[in-house]
Formats: sequence, structure tokens, C-alpha cells
Amino acid sequence: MNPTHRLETSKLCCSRGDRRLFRCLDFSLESGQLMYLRGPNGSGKTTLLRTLAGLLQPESGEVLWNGEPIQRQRDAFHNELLYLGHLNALKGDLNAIENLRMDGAVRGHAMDEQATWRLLGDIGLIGHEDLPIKHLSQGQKRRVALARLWCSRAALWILDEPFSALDVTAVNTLQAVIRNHLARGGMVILTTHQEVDLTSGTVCCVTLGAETPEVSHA
Amino acid sequence: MNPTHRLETSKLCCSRGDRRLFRCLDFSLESGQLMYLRGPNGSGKTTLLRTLAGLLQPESGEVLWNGEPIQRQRDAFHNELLYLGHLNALKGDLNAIENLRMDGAVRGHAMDEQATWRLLGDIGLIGHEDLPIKHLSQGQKRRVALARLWCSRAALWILDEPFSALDVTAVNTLQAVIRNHLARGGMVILTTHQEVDLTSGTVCCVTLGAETPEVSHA
Amino acid sequence: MLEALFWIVRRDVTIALRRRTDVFTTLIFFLIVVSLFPLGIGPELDTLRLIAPGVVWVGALLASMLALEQLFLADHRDGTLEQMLLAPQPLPVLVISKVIAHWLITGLPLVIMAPVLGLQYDLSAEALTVMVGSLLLGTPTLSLLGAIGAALTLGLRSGGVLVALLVLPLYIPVLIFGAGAVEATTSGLGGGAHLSMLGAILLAALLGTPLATAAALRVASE
Amino acid sequence: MLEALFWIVRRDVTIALRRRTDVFTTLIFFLIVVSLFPLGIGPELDTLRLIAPGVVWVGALLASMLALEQLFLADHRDGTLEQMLLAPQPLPVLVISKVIAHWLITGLPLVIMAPVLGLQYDLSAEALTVMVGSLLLGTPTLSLLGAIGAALTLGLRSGGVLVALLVLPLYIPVLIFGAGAVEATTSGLGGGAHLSMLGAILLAALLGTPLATAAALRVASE
Amino acid sequence: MQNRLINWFKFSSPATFYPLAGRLAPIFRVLAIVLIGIGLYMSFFVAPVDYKQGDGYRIIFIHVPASWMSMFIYLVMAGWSAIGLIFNTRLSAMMAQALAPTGAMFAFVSLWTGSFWGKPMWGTWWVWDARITSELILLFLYLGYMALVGATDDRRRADRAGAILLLVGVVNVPIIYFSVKWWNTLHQGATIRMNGQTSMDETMLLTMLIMALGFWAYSIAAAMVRIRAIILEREAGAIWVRELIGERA
Amino acid sequence: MSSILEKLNMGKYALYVWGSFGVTAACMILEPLLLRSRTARIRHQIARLNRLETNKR
Ligand code: HEM
Ligand SMILES: Nc1ncnc2c1ncn2[C@@H]1O[C@H](COP(=O)(O)OP(=O)(O)OP(=O)(O)O)[C@@H](O)[C@H]1O
Ligand SMILES: Nc1ncnc2c1ncn2[C@@H]1O[C@H](COP(=O)(O)OP(=O)(O)OP(=O)(O)O)[C@@H](O)[C@H]1O
Ligand SMILES: [Mg+2]
Ligand SMILES: [Mg+2]
Repeated sequence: MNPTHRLETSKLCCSRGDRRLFRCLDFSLESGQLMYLRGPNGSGKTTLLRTLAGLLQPESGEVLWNGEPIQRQRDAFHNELLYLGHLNALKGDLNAIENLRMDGAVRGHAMDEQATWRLLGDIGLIGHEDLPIKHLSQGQKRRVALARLWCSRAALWILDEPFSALDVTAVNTLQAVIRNHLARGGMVILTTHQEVDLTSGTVCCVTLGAETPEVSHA
Repeated sequence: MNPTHRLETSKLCCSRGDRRLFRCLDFSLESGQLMYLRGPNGSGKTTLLRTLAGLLQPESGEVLWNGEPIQRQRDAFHNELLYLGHLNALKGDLNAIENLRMDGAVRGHAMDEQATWRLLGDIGLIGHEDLPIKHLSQGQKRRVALARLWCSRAALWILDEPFSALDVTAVNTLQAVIRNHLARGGMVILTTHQEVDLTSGTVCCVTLGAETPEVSHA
Repeated sequence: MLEALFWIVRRDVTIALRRRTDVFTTLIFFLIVVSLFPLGIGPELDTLRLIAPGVVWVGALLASMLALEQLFLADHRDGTLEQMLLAPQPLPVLVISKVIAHWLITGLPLVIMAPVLGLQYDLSAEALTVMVGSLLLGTPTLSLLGAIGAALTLGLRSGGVLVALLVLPLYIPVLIFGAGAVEATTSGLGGGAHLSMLGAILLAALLGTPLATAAALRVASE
Repeated sequence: MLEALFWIVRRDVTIALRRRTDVFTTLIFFLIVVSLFPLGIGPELDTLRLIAPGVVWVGALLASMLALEQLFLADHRDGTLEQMLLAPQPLPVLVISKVIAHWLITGLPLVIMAPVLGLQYDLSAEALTVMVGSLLLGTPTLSLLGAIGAALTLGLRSGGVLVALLVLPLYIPVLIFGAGAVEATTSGLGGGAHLSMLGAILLAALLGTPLATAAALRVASE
Repeated sequence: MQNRLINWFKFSSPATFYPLAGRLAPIFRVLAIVLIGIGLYMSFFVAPVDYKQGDGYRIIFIHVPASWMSMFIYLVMAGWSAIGLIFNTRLSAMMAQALAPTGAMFAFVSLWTGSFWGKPMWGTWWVWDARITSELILLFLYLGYMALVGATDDRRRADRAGAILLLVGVVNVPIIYFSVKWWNTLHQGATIRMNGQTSMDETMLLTMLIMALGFWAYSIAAAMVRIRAIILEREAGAIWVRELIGERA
Repeated sequence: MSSILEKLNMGKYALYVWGSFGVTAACMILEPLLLRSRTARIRHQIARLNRLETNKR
């Protein structure tokens, strides 16, 4: 993962309904950096993440990828992006293997069945391959959704509360994967309400909740 | 809350699909006690909680409320029960006040608007009364769902991962409410993957994951 | 118990009125279906008058069936249904209140609209009256019967179409007597017998279906 | 790009086949609607032959419209749609693949089934051939146009019925030419002109609608 | 040039358009009352009795202008939508939404007066004639648009979804018109056309034109009042709205 | 007087002519009235929001 990337916002300002969530948010994130987004319930974390991914239009201001607005280079940006929201984006009627393979194909890199099996091993779901996703438990579903991280080629990961519903083991494995990604020059933006080791001593920490968000670089 | 109650299971055995989740689960819980249910993802916590609430039929064994099987006294048991699952049971098109009032009415104790407003204050949602629930954030939705605890008259609370999506403040408030309920002689059964103060030194701790679950009384 | 019934009706009607379109769309679907036939069949008034009772009744049936899917679906998805199952009230009563609300939202407007559509097909005043009567007796039955189907298919992916499949066979007697009443009137035989038959079916449905629906709901949310 | 198209089609068809009912229910809905009319109207063969093209086409239209709601709904609800919007592929291509899958699941079975139903109405062999042809050209257009409505109403509570309202006016030309083709054949005029018109509409829809649908999808998942 | 562009965008902001609409509305209201008044007088007292249809033909003076308006308003709405989608102006969607109910009303009036004309002329309230059918579809398009906008809570989404629908629908309008014509084999249209008697009385034509202008003014006035309501609804949080209402309250 | 009555009779077309003009008039009067109530409602709402805010301060 040689090329270095850069995600910036300039004077980003978002509102939902008639409520202004934050304004004048400026930060920049480079390859190898983790951004930890904090804030109480309803402070606009999800809104910000969706805006960064290009799913929402900001009220004003811009999101820049390598110096250019993301709307103007949608396909290139999406090629480098992996977004995981509150929803798992899994088909309840297909099993884990089918889900992962088809997901890869839409994303532009089809996987063979072998690779998918290995992936299932990584996320600790061996023995559950043949079950339709809808019959898995809450945490197991989340694991399958997160399996995308294991085989991702994207540089930028945007993760909205990735640790929710995971048990202690899974939380630790996930942290290891994220660390690994950062070490290889990836970028990660995440938000969580749980205390995890990963976020202590983060490079860039954005706290929402006040009118103008607080950005602190460690 | 004078009368003391007692929830017991005898030789409870559950399976989903072709997988036996646990068997021979025997425990009993009395007024004023908290039961903390633990186990990795997919170990059957949700299954057990739904069985205890009477939403699932166990494969064998029985759930007893004050010594009698719950199927034989459904209305009486449900009168004393409050179950909150992974889903929030809120109407996306109604706002928080309407949701809470109508929920109360179905449960048999209608609230007046005053009471509901106070409730909203308790859960920290003042200023969001007029928004349809579907426009609230993940954590705000969860808070509204949990508001039922504040005005509940039920003796037994069954809570499936109540802390998920809540921020730190809300987690603490919720713990206080649960403690309060226990102090007044209520019973609580809960499961969570997060570390919270409440569960350290619990009276009764059931750990799923092995063939026969481990029950430890402190 | 009655209070819970009242509150559920009130809640559902409030939700429907909040998005006023809900009431109108069933209605407009009915309107569109009934208006489509002349486009497919051709504009001759003689033919149209002949098929009018059938078309209006089939239209009403389809419209009320389409709306059926929503009956428990939202409640199921957001967990309200789970809470209803756990409520200390007899489930059939809760079911009845859901059905009443559903009929108020989707059935009643159809009944009111039908005469206007009948005019498009050049029906006589007498035939129109009988048509309204038959719909007034028939559509609640449709809602009651439909509730069973809605409960049975709850949470299945192909909900909408599956409901249709389960429910249409049950609807056929209502359709035959309903359209029959109007036809009998236009052909001068008088629709009284058909109408009283519809009334009888309604009574039977009112007594029997809530129990079946309640049972189906318990099964569906296992 | 084509690979993604292929995989999406494959995924959707797999899901549909997994719950085999899905394919059958649209079909059976069609079957039931078409069979209901003789019940509502009466069994005279002359009348029936007269209304057959209209009834079959209206039935096909309603059936394919009913299935429409599901087109993007499941994807929207479980977050797959979000991922599609973020995929490094042109969205209109993904839309087309969704529509192709939808047509294979819901449209094609109708086309295959139609002749059998036409027999019930005593249509001639020639008329049946033209009917199949018109459906083959017409139902993909219905799916393409319907996709716009499905995308616009995505996530709105009154989804199913609202789709009907938005989409039916767009369907009317297809209905008129489709039923017209069969009628022209039975009345000895030949349905060629109608069929080529249907083909032209299909081409136009193929070029124009995916863009509109993609735009609507982006709007819907804001 | 640059200057003019800026001017344009100035009026495309709700805050500046609100007072402008407030000034325009009464002008058109008066205009509408005067024109419709004159039109009504002329249609009842000046225009002569038709030799064939007697007094029944007087329905034409509202029927035809209402039909024209219903189609014209739809086109205008589609135009606003296109502008809104291209230039991303907030006002254009509001404009379309302000016009929709009036357009639907005129479509309804056209159908209603048409059937009240059809009953004495053809002996039936309704005929599945080409023109009538296309007018009915137009009404459906209006209703569909309003239902869609009404069912969408999120304003931005409602604006853009409505615009897409209108643009798709406008493609449909000519198609409907011609295809329905093709489908129609019953040439009831011959009765409708008065072009046959090209000697359409000049006073009749004049009356119809005056009525049409009156309806025009009415539509503008209604749209201006409605857009003010819509602006207030949407900008309820804005300071200028608060101050504006504050003065009065 | 009788001539006006005759005029109002519209030959034998009274029902149709007055039915048309009446409904049209009703529509065109009703619409502004509805609009007015809508505007008033919104103004009230905004005034309430104003009061709420001044109270808070
Ligand atoms: C429900 C019944 C009717 C409907 C919906 C209807 C609809 C319309 C519409 C949409 C137009 C405008 C067409 C255009 O400008 O291209 C129109 C025009 C007109 N209609 Fe009707 N109409 C109906 C019945 C009648 C009847 C019964 C008559 C006369 C016997 C009539 C006479 C006319 C005339 C003279 C015009 C103006 C023609 C022109 O400008 O080319 N309409 N009608
Ligand atoms: N309908 C079903 N059919 C087959 N297996 C099922 C079904 N529902 C659940 N299971 C299986 O039962 C097991 C227990 O599920 P359950 O939801 O109870 O787990 P859990 O302990 O709540 O896990 P989590 O912490 O992830 O919420 C899982 O392995 C799941 O795959
Ligand atoms: N469509 C909408 N209309 C109006 N308000 C909205 C809408 N969507 C979100 N909001 C509001 O925006 C605010 C921020 O929501 P968001 O989901 O971004 O919060 P969050 O920081 O992710 O919270 P949580 O920690 O609970 O997930 C909330 O107060 C919510 O009520
Ligand atoms: Mg969030
Ligand atoms: Mg669980």
C-alpha cells in the first residue's frame, strides 16, 4: 500500500432537520493515522461519517480526498473506501460465504470459495457456514459484516460503532486488524462508546457535541 | 413492591436449528436479585432470555414463576414482566411522547402527557420531543426504548444488551435505575458484552457457552 | 381492555393521518385499478356496464388486500408486536383493534369512493346504492379475513404477494356475493338475499377470525 | 463492471430461488387475479373473449407492480444499498442488474404463464402468440419504469401503495399498446404496429430510466 | 451580465423572495377577481345562446380554460424541477410544490365540468375518450406528485424526489396523449371539436381568453400565497422569520 | 324579473351549467380559504416558538 493519501474537510457544516449539528469542522488525516470520533448520543457522529463517505451532502463546506472534492471523483474515491454503518449490509437469506463472495464482486474483487472459507476461520464462524445469516446471533452477524475488513483493499476505513454486539474476544481481534491496517499505511476513522485500548493515545481525536467541534492532534 | 417473587428454571434445555445451545439449566432468582448472563457471541443468551419471557418454547424443561409454569398463567406473568430485546419496539413515525404514552396504554397503565414529559427529561431527550423516532440517532432511540424502565411497574426486567449504543452518561444513568429497582425489591436479568460496574459482584451469574451452563451464586 | 382497544385504534389512525397520504393512496390505488380496465378493454359503454360490478369489487378486493401487508408488518419489525404479545390483555382484543383501525383507514374510504367510480361505468342509481351496501358489509370481512393471512406471512420476505395467495381464496365467497348483489339489482332481481348473506359472513368472521389471527401471531413471532 | 452486473443478478436470483415461494407467488397472484374476473362478471364466453386481452394485461401489470416494492426495499433495509452506492461501479449499471434480476424473477414467469390463462378465456392460437410477444416486450418496460417508483418511495411507510400511484400513470401506454396488440389481432387488423411501438418504448426506457432510478436512489438514501 | 446573474440568485433565496411574493400576491388577486368577473359577465350576458346546444354550451367558458391551465401548470412545475436539479436552488422545488394543488384543482374542475357537459350532450357522465382519459391521467400525475412529497418527511429528499418524478412524468404527458388517441377507436372526439364550426363566435373566443387570463392570475396569486406559507414552514428556525413574525405577534 | 329567472334556468340546462360553475366557484373559493388557514397555523406555530425562546432566556 505505497501511495499516501489524505482526507481533509474544509469548513464542514452539517444539519439534520432544523438542527445544526456542527459547523466549521476542519481536520485532515493522512495515511497511517487513526481518527477517533467522540461525542454523546445524538451529537452527529453518524451524520459526519456518512458525510465523509459521500452518502450525505453537507450543508456547506467540502470533503477533500487527496486535495479534490469527493463528488468530483466519486468512483476513484469509492475505490479506496470501505464504510461500515449501523446496518450490516448482509442478506438474511444467504449464508455467510455467499454474502461475502457477492459483496466482494460488487466491490470489484471477486473472491474464490477457498479465500472465503479462510476468512470465516479468521472471524471465528467455522461451523456456521451453512446457516442463513438471519439465523445467526446479533454478534455473529456483526462478525460477518466486519469480515470485509479482513479482505479489504481500501485505504480508508470508516467504521460506525464497529465494536457493538461483539464479545471480548472479537473486540480484541478487531483491534488487531485495525492496528495492522494502520501499520500498512491505511487510514481509519471510527466511533465507539466502548472503552477500547486502540483509541487511547490516538493521533487525531474529534469530539462532537458543542457548536464547533473540538479537534485535537496528539 | 411488597410481594416477593421467584423465577426458576428446571432442567431447561434449548436448541436452535440442529444445534443444542445448552441443557440442564437450573437456577432461581428472587426479589431484589440481579442475574448477569454471560457468554460469547452465539452462545444462546438471547435465546435464553426469550425463553424466560415466554416468547420461545424451550425444547424441554420449564420456566416457573412463583412455582408455576409461565404458560399456565400467561397474563399474570406478563403483568409482572418487562422485556427489552435487541429491537426497540418504537414506531418510527410517532415521536417519543406518543410512543411512550401508547406503549403504556397497551401495557395497562396509561400515562398523562405531564408524566411523559418528565420521563423525557429523565432520559435526557428534552428538545427532541417533536421529532419522529426514526429521525433520532441510534443511541437516542435506545434511550426512548429504555424509558419504559423509568415508569415500569413490573417486578421482573429482562434486558438484552441494554447498554448497546448508549454513551457513557446514559450507561451510568441506566445502572442507577437498575440498582434502584433492585433496592425496591425488583428482579433483573441482563446480558451485556460491555464492562459495567453493575455486574461486578452480582448475586447470580450464568455463563453460557459450554454444553451445560455454569451457574455461580455469589 | 377496552381502553387498550381504544388506544391501539387511536394510535394506528394517528399514524395514518400523520402521513395523510396513507389513507389516500389505498383509495387512489382502487381508483386507478378500476380506471385501468376501460383502457385495456376498450371504451364501449355496453361492455363496461356489463363488467362494472365485477371490476369495482375486484378493485376493492385488491386494494384492501394490498394494504393488508402493512397491518402487522411495522409492528413486527420495530418490536411493538412482541410487546403486544407480552401485554396483559387478551390478544384477540388487540387483534380486533388493529383490524378496526385498518378498516377505518383503508376500507371505509373505498366504500365512500365506489359510487363515483360506478358513474364512470354508467351504473344506475339503484345499482350504486346496492354497491355501497355490499361494500359496507363486505370490506370489514375482507379486513378480518386478511388479518389471518397478514399474521401468517409476517416476516417472510415475499410478504405482500404471499398474503395475496393465502387470502384470495378466502375472499372469493365475499366477492361472489358482493358482485352478485349489484348484478342482481341491475338485472332486476333485487340484491337482498346476497346482502344478507354478506352480513352473515361478516358476523361469522367477527367471531372466528380474531382467535385464528392471534394464534398465527404467536407462531409468527417465535 | 459486467462482473458486478452478473453477480448482482446471480445473488438476487439465488435469494429468490432459495425461498422458492417468491417466484411462484407473483405468478399465482397473476393467476388468481385473472381467474377472479369470471367469478365477478359471470361465465358468458362472448363477454369473456371480449375482455380477455385487457384482463390478462391488467393482471400482468398489477402482479409486476406488486412485486416492485421489494425491488430495493430489502437492500435498503439491511444496508446493502448503501454499499452499492459506495461501490466503485457506475450506479446505473447496478440498477440495471437489479432490474434484470427482478424481471427474471417476476416478469418472465408471467410471460410463460399467460398463454395458459388465455386459453381459459377462449383465445385463438394467433392471439395467444401475439399476447406472449406483447408481454415479452412489455413486461421489461414495466420493470424498468417501476424501478423509478420503487426508488422514489424507498423507505417511506406507505411504500407499496404509493409505488402503485406513481407508477401506474407511467404504465398506461404500455397497457394500451399491449392489450391493443392482442385486440387488433383478434379483430383481424394485425398487431404488428402495436408490437413495434412496444419495442420502441422498451428501448427508450432502457436508455432513460436507469439514470433516473440511480438519481432517485441517491436521493432516497441521504 | 455578471451583475444580472447575481440578481437572479438573490431572488432565488427564500428570504428575499418572501417579501416579493407578498407584494405580487395582492396584485394578481385583484387582477384575477376583475378578469374572472368580466369573464363571468360576458359568458352569461354578452355571449349569445348557441343555436345547437342552447345555454348548455356556456360551460365551455370554464371547461376549456381549466383544461389549459391544468396542463400548463404541470409543464411549469416540470420546468422549475429541471432548474432546481441543475442549479440546486432551493426555491424552485418550493415553486413546484406551491403550484401542484392549484394544478390538481384545475384538472379536477376540467373533469367535473366536462362530465357536466357530457351528460346533456352525449347522455352520459363519462366516456373513455382519448382526451378525457389523458386528463384523468394528468390528475393522477398531480396526485402522485403530491402524495410523494407529502409522504416524504425529509424536506431535501422530498424536493429532489419530487423533481425527478415530475421530469419523468413530463416525458409521459405527450406519450399518454398520443397513445391514448391511437387506442381510441370510438370517435367521440368529433363531438368535442368545435373546430368544425370555425366560425366560433368572436365574443365567445374573447370571453374564453379573458377567463383563461383570469385563471392565470388566480393561479399565480394562489401560488404566491402558498409559497409564502411553504417558506415560513421551512425556515421556521431562521432568524429573519422569527423577527418577521415577532413584529406582528 | 321573469327574464332573470329564465336566464337562471339556462334553457333546460340549469343543473349542468350551475353544477359546473358552482363546483368551480366552490373550488376556487375553498382553495384560498384552506391556504389562509394553513398560513395562520404556521404563523401561530412560529409565534409559539418565539415565546418558547424568550421564556428560555
Ligand atoms: C368528462 C368529460 C370531459 C373532459 C375530461 C374534457 C377534457 C378536455 C380537455 C383536457 C380539453 C383541453 C384539450 C386541449 O386543449 O387540447 C378540452 C377541451 C375542450 N372540450 Fe372537453 N372534456 C370533456 C367533455 C367535453 C364535452 C362533453 C364537450 C362538448 C360537447 C367538450 C368540449 C370541449 C371543447 C370545445 C374544448 C376545446 C377544444 C380545443 O381547444 O381544441 N368537452 N376538454
Ligand atoms: N432460527 C434459528 N435457526 C437456527 N439457528 C439459530 C436460530 N436462531 C439462532 N440460532 C443460533 O443460535 C445460537 C444462539 O443465538 P443467540 O441469538 O441466542 O446468541 P447470543 O448469545 O444472544 O449471541 P450475541 O451475543 O451475538 O447476541 C447462534 O449460534 C445462532 O446461530
Ligand atoms: N432525518 C433526520 N431529520 C431530523 N433530524 C435528524 C435526522 N437524522 C438525524 N437527526 C438528528 O441528528 C442528530 C445526530 O444524529 P446522529 O445519528 O448523527 O448521532 P450520533 O452521534 O451518531 O449518535 P449515536 O451515538 O446515538 O449513534 C440527532 O439529534 C438526530 O435527532
Ligand atoms: Mg450513530
Ligand atoms: Mg443476543
